[in-house]
Amino acid sequence: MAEFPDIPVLTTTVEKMTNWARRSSIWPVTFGLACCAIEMMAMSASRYDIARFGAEVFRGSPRQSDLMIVAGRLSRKMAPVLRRIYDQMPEPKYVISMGACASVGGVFDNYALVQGVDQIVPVDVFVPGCPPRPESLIYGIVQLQKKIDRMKLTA
Amino acid sequence: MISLNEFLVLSGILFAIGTAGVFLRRNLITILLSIEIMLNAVNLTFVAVGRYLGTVDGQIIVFFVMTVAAAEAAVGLALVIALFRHRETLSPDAFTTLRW
Amino acid sequence: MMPAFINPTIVAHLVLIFAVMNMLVLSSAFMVWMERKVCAYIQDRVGPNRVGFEGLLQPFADVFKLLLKEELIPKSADKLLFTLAPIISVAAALTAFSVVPFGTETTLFGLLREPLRLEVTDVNVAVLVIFAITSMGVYGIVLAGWSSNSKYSLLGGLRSSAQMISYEISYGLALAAVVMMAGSLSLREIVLNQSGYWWHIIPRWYLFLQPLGFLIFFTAGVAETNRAPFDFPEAEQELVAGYHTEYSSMSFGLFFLAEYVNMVTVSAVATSLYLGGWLGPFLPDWLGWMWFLLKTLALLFFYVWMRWTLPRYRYDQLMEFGWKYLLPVAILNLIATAALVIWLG
Amino acid sequence: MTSEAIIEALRGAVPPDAVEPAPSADGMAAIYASAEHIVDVCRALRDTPSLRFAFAADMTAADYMPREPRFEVVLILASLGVAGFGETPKRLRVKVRLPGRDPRMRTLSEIWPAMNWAEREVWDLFGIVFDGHPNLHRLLMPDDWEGHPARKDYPVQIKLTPKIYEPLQLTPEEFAANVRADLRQAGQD
Amino acid sequence: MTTTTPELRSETMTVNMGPQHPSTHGVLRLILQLSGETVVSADATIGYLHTGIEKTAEQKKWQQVIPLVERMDYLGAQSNSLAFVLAVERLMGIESKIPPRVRDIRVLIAELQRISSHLVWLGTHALEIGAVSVMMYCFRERELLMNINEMLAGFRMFPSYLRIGGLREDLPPKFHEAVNAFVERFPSKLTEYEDLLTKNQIWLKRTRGVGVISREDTIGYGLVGPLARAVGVPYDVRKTFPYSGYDTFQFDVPVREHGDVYARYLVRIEEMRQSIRIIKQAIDRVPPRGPFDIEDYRIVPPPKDKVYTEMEGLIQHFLIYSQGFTVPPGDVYVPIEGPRGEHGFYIVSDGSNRPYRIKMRPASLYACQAVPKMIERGMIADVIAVIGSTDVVMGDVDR
Amino acid sequence: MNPVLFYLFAAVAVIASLLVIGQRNPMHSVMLLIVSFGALSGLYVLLDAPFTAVTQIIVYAGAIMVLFLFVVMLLNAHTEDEAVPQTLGPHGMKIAVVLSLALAAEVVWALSRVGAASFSTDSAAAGAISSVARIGTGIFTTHAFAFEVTSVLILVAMVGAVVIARKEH
Repeated sequence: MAEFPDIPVLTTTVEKMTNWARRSSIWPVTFGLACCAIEMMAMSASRYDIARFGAEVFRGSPRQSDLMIVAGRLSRKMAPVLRRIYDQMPEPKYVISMGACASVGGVFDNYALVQGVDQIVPVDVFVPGCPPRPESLIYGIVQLQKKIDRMKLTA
Repeated sequence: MISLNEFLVLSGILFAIGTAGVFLRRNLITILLSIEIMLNAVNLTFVAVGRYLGTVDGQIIVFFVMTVAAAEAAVGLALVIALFRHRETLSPDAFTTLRW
Repeated sequence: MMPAFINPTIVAHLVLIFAVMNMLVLSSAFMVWMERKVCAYIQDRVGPNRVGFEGLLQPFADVFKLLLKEELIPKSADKLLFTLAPIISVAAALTAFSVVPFGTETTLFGLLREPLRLEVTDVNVAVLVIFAITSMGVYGIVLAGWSSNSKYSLLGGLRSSAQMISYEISYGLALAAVVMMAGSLSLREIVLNQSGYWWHIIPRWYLFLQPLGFLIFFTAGVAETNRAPFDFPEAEQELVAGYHTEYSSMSFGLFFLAEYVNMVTVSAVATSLYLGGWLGPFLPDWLGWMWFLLKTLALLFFYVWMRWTLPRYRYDQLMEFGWKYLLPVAILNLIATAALVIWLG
Repeated sequence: MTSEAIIEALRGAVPPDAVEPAPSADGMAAIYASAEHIVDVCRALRDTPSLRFAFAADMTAADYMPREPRFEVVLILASLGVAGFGETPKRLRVKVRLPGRDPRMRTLSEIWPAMNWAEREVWDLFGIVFDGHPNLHRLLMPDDWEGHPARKDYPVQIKLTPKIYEPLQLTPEEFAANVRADLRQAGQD
Repeated sequence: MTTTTPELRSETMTVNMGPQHPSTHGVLRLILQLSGETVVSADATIGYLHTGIEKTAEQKKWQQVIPLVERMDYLGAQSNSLAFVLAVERLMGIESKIPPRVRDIRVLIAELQRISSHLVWLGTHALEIGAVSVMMYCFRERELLMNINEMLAGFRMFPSYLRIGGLREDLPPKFHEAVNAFVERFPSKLTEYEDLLTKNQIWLKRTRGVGVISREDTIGYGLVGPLARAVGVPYDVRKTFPYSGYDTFQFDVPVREHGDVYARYLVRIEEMRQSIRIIKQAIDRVPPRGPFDIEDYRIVPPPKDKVYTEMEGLIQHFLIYSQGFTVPPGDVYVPIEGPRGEHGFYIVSDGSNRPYRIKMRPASLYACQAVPKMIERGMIADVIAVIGSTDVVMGDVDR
Repeated sequence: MNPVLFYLFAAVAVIASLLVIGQRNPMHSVMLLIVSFGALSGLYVLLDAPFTAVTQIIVYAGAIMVLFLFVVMLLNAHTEDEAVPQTLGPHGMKIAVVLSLALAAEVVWALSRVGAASFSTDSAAAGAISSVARIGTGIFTTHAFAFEVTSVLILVAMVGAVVIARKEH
């Protein structure tokens, strides 16, 4: 049986409630770039099933999503597009940089790629791998959930 | 107490508003809408008088008026689309010459 | 002396209205959970299981999160209509349920002086009211599509308006056939007309007299609620998110809610019209609402099942299907019903 | 079919100095074609019944920098061994040598539509101009990119801040309308 | 002030689809001129995934290029490396020295890769037409293939198991069991997908007569592989220009005539069946233990026991890993039949230990180029179906 | 009959109708007209005509106005066109306003001369009015001819609309 969440209605603070809601319902935007996107799809498919964490609702529109998984290598041509999609997302929003290419450029240290997506958008969690296994990405999402749990409303 | 008079006056006002719309607006769609207002003002009279006389004939006529309004809207909007295709405007002043 | 307006019947009515609206919202939350669970099992997955027992609290987390998110209104949007559109959607969805009876009369074990009917309001033209209110629901979608000033939204809105108009006719004709058989526009009377059994086994449901009508009604209902395989206005793979592409936060949540409430309403109406509403064996009368719930749930499950099994039609094929197949069949069904009614006297 | 046999089959359709055999390490037939006759050569290669190279698999280029002619455009052709697309299966590489200064040749996109994007890619990466091409814009790099990355004198790594914003693509009319709308809104608020 | 935007005056609407759109297979961007829902004209923009792999490869030693090329067409990773490896081997003239066992294993791996790629294609294609569940099923079966990859080299998507001159190492234990289990399980699953789609009326309506392209245009636009076979051009590199011993295997080339989305679907489904047939033959032929490279230690690293015990082995090991090996100068083009059609590598060597220029024939690029032609006069929904049916992989397009 | 409700609905109907013709944006006009129709529908309920009230919503708000919306969206005509010179001229507008007001005064005056005829409060009469069965009987007996003619009209309008709006190829 699943662990019962800590949402006693009266004892908890608003902050806990907020963080609980935000962490339990992370909707990613469908933003696949390259190889990692396939593993991202695998993550949502039967064997790994990200739905368990309530994060399977891939929204096509950035307006309705909370999380951008930058899955794959980011070219210089794509960088403004990525930034615009990030800007279109409503707060609070999170970014997971999936894979070596998105995080640091990976094996492709050359003219065409942005060497790390953190030059474009703020990144919450970096997931290493080329491409990372779906488990790694799920681990990344769990780390993000922990990070959300620590967030303060009055920051 | 509300009497038939109030209903008739209300429908008169609505009818006048509709007429004013046809006079004033320079947009075919708004003109069609104004015509709908006028038709509805008349409908109100029918229903109110029907209620006053205690018959359902008023409502039956309203039923027919609605049918006519639907037909009018369909044809009218088709005309609007056709005109818009030719002139790319909705101003009735653009269609004064009676030719394409 | 108690003022007249605090008599228990009125209070009970108010409580009932409050309860029905809340139940409706809750049931749509439950629907969201059910949809995610059922689709997960269909797809060999587990589905949400971390938030609450088997993920039951998942919809609530979603709603809380949506409430807490930033609300974005595009600069070029028509702000008034953009704000109004989701409200219209939800209002229409919630109102439509108000005329659906979901149980017999009850005096709450003698607490009330007059028996309380388990429905929000009893109108003698209930069927037409449902029809009218569903036809208002389209405005929410169309306005959302138009006011966003985005092309995908506009396409979604256009699709929706054309789709709703096309399917409303078949929807109405299927309704008319039932109305003819029952000889009443009141849903309560229609349900009561279905009481009893043939040969002591088969309930006298209109489903068995109107199998075709039921299929037409349900198909048109699926199209009206924009669900797969007719989910064109929001076809994700084509129009990103369709009419609500530009909506964020709770205004998107409201559309989401409206969609699920609409599904509940269509299923509830179908239950009343074809499946004998709250009528059923084994349970005492005052528990009839359980039958109602059960039947509605079965139909809702069917909705979910269809969505995760069937591919989506193409827009012109939907139109073709609506006008060339569904409508003629609905008309034939109506004529046949009329003949049957006359023949049986 | 060897290179010589192909040149033999082309004789008559193209001037004799337009083609010559090229070395090939893998035994696949290869010919050099001169830049000025490339269109005639290719048309003959496609249309001569005994050749019928209906399928242009790929076009690319190579930069032999200090050498002159510096560029070699390589066209990989095939006969599929299917009725209508060459009866016997065979392959051929056609190479065009181009100078380092102002490399240009005629477009082949009229002969094989597939070459449209391939030529754009070669232009994008090598800066080789294809005269008569319907739409010779950059294919892979951003439109405002400077230089041709696949050239040998272009570095593999460059230091450049990635661009984050790009202007929304507008026509002048749309831009003017936007400005007016902003003004109107400002006036109202 | 005007009433309408200029584009609406002509009653068409410009819609920009992508680069971020749920169903453009990554970062394809289409600019559609719509009249209502009908596509009047379309224009494709690519390059949003341009990675500069070919340029980067010029810096790397020959062996180091294999991981790079696997990431080009990331769904057909081992087809890429097979093409690359074959091309280099042909340039080095060691093609004939490759042991037959290695060839058979390569065929086996290439066919597994084809199934894996087709599964992702079928899943996304079905997803885009609205059959969401099929995608989940396809990924479920793909996991089995990923497991096999993991057995081979400890990596799911890009094992880099093929090496110039052979394989990285011998087959892992229980490899045969895993492949046999897959071969036994998969055909029934394939039938399951077909039950959901092949005769589904909605699927037929969405795919039949959609995205038709003529025979002449198909070849003119350079569309070979499944796209050509769907218009009745039975061209398959495995049959026409056999490589790696494909001529010793029994299999059919599925051909359909209509050239629409449905024909492509049928062709690929049948291709998966034929792949299973090839895999069965290959797995029967391959003994679990045996030679796995050419045993020429100037090209392949010597076995570990030699490195630890013999001076010569240690030196060879050191040389291979520090300097690599040289390839004679010249150029070569070797095509293979990848999941998306003719995959080929054009390689130029200047005689050093690094490639001078490599270029892959990007099958998806040409498919992408033809997409606007296939979708004109269609509807928006058809655009999605056509993109899905061409099976473009943006990594292959942009490289 | 509840005067509060009457004045409420009447006020909504009049104000919404005025705004309909006062709007530059046709989309807003359409929406306001729907509001006005809703108010009228409420008035019909007050007049014991629930069937007409519901039909009003179904036919007007549910069908005709959707058609308008569809056309407005299709033409994407955001605001009224001012580019075309007006043939009315600067004084034309004023004359039109004066004429409209005159018409309003005239009609109101004429109609209010009917005399303060109050409605019967007999619930049996009200029940007779609201009976759907009686409306149906009326349509199919007394008014059968008109009904048939209307159906022909609808058919003609349908064909006509299709012919007019069709694109010429």
